[in-house]
Amino acid sequence: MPVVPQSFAMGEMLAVLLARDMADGEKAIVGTNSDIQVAACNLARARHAPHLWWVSGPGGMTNPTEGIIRPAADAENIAVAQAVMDLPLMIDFIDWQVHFFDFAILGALQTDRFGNINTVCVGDHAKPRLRGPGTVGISALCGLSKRFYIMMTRHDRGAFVPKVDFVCGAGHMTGGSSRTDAGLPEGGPRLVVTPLGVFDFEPASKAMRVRSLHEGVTIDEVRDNTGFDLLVPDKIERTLAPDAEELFVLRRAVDTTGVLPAKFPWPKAN
Amino acid sequence: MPVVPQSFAMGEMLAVLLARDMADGEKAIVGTNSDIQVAACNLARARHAPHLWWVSGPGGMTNPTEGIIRPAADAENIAVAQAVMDLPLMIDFIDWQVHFFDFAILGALQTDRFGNINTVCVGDHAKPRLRGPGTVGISALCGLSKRFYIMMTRHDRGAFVPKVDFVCGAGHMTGGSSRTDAGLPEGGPRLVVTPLGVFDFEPASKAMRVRSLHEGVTIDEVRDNTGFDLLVPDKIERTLAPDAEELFVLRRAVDTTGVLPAKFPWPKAN
Amino acid sequence: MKTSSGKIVDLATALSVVKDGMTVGIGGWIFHGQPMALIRGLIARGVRDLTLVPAPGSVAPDMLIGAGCVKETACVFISFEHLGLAPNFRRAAQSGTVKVLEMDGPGIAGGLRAGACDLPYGLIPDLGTDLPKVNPNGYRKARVQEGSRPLLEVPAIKPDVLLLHGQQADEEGNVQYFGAGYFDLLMAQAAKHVICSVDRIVPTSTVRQSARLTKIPSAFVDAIVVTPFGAHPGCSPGLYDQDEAHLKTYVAASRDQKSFDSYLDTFVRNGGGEPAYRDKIGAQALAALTSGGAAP
Amino acid sequence: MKTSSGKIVDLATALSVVKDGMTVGIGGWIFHGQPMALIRGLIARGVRDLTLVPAPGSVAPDMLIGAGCVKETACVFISFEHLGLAPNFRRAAQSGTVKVLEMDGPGIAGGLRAGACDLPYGLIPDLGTDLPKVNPNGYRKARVQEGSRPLLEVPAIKPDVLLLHGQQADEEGNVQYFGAGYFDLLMAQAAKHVICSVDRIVPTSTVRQSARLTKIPSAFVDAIVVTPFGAHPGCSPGLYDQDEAHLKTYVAASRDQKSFDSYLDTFVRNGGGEPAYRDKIGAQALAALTSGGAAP
Repeated sequence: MPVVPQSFAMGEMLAVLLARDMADGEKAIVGTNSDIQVAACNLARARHAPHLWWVSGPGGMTNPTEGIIRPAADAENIAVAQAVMDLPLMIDFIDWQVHFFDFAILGALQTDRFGNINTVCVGDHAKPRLRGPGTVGISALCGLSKRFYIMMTRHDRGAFVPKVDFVCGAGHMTGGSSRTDAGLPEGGPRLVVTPLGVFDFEPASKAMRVRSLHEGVTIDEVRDNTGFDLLVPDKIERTLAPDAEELFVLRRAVDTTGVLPAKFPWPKAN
Repeated sequence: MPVVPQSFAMGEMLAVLLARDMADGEKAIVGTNSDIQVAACNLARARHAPHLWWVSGPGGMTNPTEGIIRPAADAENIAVAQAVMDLPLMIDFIDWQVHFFDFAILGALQTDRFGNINTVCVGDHAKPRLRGPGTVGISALCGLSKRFYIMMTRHDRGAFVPKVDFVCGAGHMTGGSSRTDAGLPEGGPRLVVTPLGVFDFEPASKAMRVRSLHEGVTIDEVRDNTGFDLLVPDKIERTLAPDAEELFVLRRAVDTTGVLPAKFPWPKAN
Repeated sequence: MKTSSGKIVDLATALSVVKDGMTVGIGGWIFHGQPMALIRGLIARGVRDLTLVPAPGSVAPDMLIGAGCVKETACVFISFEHLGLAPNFRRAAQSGTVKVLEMDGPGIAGGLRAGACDLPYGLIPDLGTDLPKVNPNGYRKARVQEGSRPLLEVPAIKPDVLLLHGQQADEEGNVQYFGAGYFDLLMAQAAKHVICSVDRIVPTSTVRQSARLTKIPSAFVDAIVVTPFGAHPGCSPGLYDQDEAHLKTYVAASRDQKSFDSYLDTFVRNGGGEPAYRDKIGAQALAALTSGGAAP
Repeated sequence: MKTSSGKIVDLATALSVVKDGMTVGIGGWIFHGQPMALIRGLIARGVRDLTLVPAPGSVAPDMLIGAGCVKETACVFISFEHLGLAPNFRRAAQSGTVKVLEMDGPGIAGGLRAGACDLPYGLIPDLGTDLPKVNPNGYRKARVQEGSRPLLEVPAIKPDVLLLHGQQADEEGNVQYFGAGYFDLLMAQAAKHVICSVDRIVPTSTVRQSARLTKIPSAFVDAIVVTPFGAHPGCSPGLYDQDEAHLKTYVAASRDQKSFDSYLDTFVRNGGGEPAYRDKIGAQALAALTSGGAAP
């Protein structure tokens, strides 16, 4: 993990990296327990994407922005939302409709070379070594939104595996055109953000590729912590760190009570 | 039509007759333009069925009771309702679920010997003599509720026909067990209330039968105005007219502004 | 940073997406929330050969039909309630000049939900009606599992354009309703393009103060047209009543095509758009509708 | 005339309908609105062999599983969020003592909607996951029309009994939520019998004053149990926060079955019911949760 002391927390960096990739007018969904996702969407709204629309998946509140990061499902978001939709009204476009959402941001127990996601179990499903929480909306958001982001708060060989033990969210499946061959709409993962770097998927093979490494991170460190061979470009970019203006807006308009630094500090260097 | 001068309007009598047949705790649905239905439900609630539950089909308000009969879909009902449901949340139990509702009360352009209902057209559908408004929830309410009532504000051979020109609400279909044979749940019409009398359906044949005639109405008058042979019991009952207490509650607690007498007077005797 | 969402546009711009032959959905419920300013605008533009999919309605589908803009219409329920049958719809249906796709509540609900869900069809119960006989493409017998009740398949409904009317919206495009939302949101989810007229525009802070009234969140809205009295002669729930006197004028004028054309020439095809329409209706008449005493 | 609706009953009466082997639905969402008083009541009664269908949840399904009441459970999502994995669910799933019916959002939504609609199955998109492999009865390949995307059939879900928690109800049985309603109404439509705990009872006039908060209208409710702090240690939106300290105690106590049994003996199986539970938690702890400062 980064050995250079940073003036921002890991959670803040991930929120900034995600926010940068969002465009004005896009539609997004945020699940429960999604502090970094909420921060990223509201940071984008506060900076370059004022008409980004996001909805709390379970709670139905749209665009709750109060300068405080609350759990997306919380009742307090109603008072600062533009709309509140009942979940049974939302399932049509969450669970069925193709490309309603421009993007979702998902965490995982495991991800693999083609950006498939697993939050169900490690090991065999019938007798798992680790039983995870389950799938909920991940299958639909990976399968149906125009793109998705994988956000990992740990980057190690337990989390980055050659093939996920259970596919609960289809990424690029087995690579190439396998996703659309299976009848899924165009889409899949666009970026993977981790404490070590930013990764994308090579357009033809759809295999995961290094896009940039964070300050202080070496390619060997990434290789040591990734359970499959990443594609590595000739010249490795350095992640553009959050700048002063991004951090100012994040801290003064989005996360005024400091939820991100409290909950998502940098992991201890090992 | 009744030649005995009445101290109550036709709309009031129909509301009273319907209210009497409702039981406490039942669930009902009321469509748009349903003043008599609203009055009947609220009269039953005010008298013997305080926990009768009714919902405005289109508007989603439950049990709006203010002493004023408003169109069931009106916004003003929200302020005096116990709940307001969005229509897409309601379609599951309105259009699909078997026996959710204990009853609905439906009007019609035509009804027939087996209590089938037509509000679509008179004559051939491709080139009708009279084009009616359409089916909306009638198909589902006739098909799925535990029973229904047919309320006719006119009783003549145009309205009471041997066979409806278009079945948009299935009653006892072609009689006997034809309704359940067709795969519909138990149910069908229970009573028909008109300006002339009250009618029910003989249990085996499911053919319409005279139950009682209103004060001043003769069986010949009913026969002359009905386009098919009604079953007639040996002794014809006289409809029990609305009593003083029913009218008192109706006028002082349910229809305080006199919507029913204004909109539903007795038809002129012919 | 504050920029325009670009969703608030004038009537002509909003309606420019509607082309001859399109399938047009209409929201509201009978006399509630009929998007009349949008309807009048379409008639003034002279669009032709539309297929209508109206929620249970009244003057909105009736006027489009009377103006000759419609080739065929779904009919779930088209009624003028205590004012009688929908006069132009009735005449067109009886003469056969407009094809009627007979539909019921389960049919439109199942079709819209399938449309919103990108499913090819919805499953509904077979309720023993004559609807499948007259609309065989709209109701097909479904393969049924052992022991199940008989079911029908209804094809997905996906209007090209949907016309709605709400009471107020903000600059973001959130539309608030003071009354019920009826099928409007489900139709908006199923439609490809959603145009919403509103009586007034309010700040987003006002919208946030009563977020539960936002029946059409901005993500479902493509264009908003601010048109005071845009639901007239129907009602805009919580703002103004339906105009009984004008509706009676409308019904009387609908006795034959010539007479109805004359109505349209006076109120709709006069080149003056909504401002001219409001002038024709008159200040006193409009004011009376807002005062709570106009209802019978 | 005013009589009792008969829907407000005590905990024992409400739970007497729950029999061994039944399918029990649980509402709420993770730590929001978990019907914990009802769950504790079931454990105290010693019901066995339940099949659970929980909405995404936390301590409600986890406690029932840890108490040995469950034969199999659907799992859409069972999580303790920032407090880690659901400890008893995890242990039971890893050891195989409870069968897990893996389910996703579309599966439960489609299944509940089919249940509410009395349809044999719902149609959902095939999203390319491994769920059909491990739950082949829950996800079957559907016959697909030409040109359609691949679809799955999910069988209708109809819980025998559903357990919900709302904030307040009236004597009629209308249940109001100060926060979101999640899947609760859809589950109530699909379930055969609905039991709802609420923190307090209010007059119907109070309910009417904010009718839009009535997420479970009385027609969908069979029994109401008034249990202050009935969602503890989860939160009751708008009334009290989740009890982080107690949840950590719970997680620590869940390290093995012996330790968890001891937790249950102390808090649940002590014969004192909810009054004793509240005493064990303590006045200061409960009061702190209502003051708005308990959240981290």
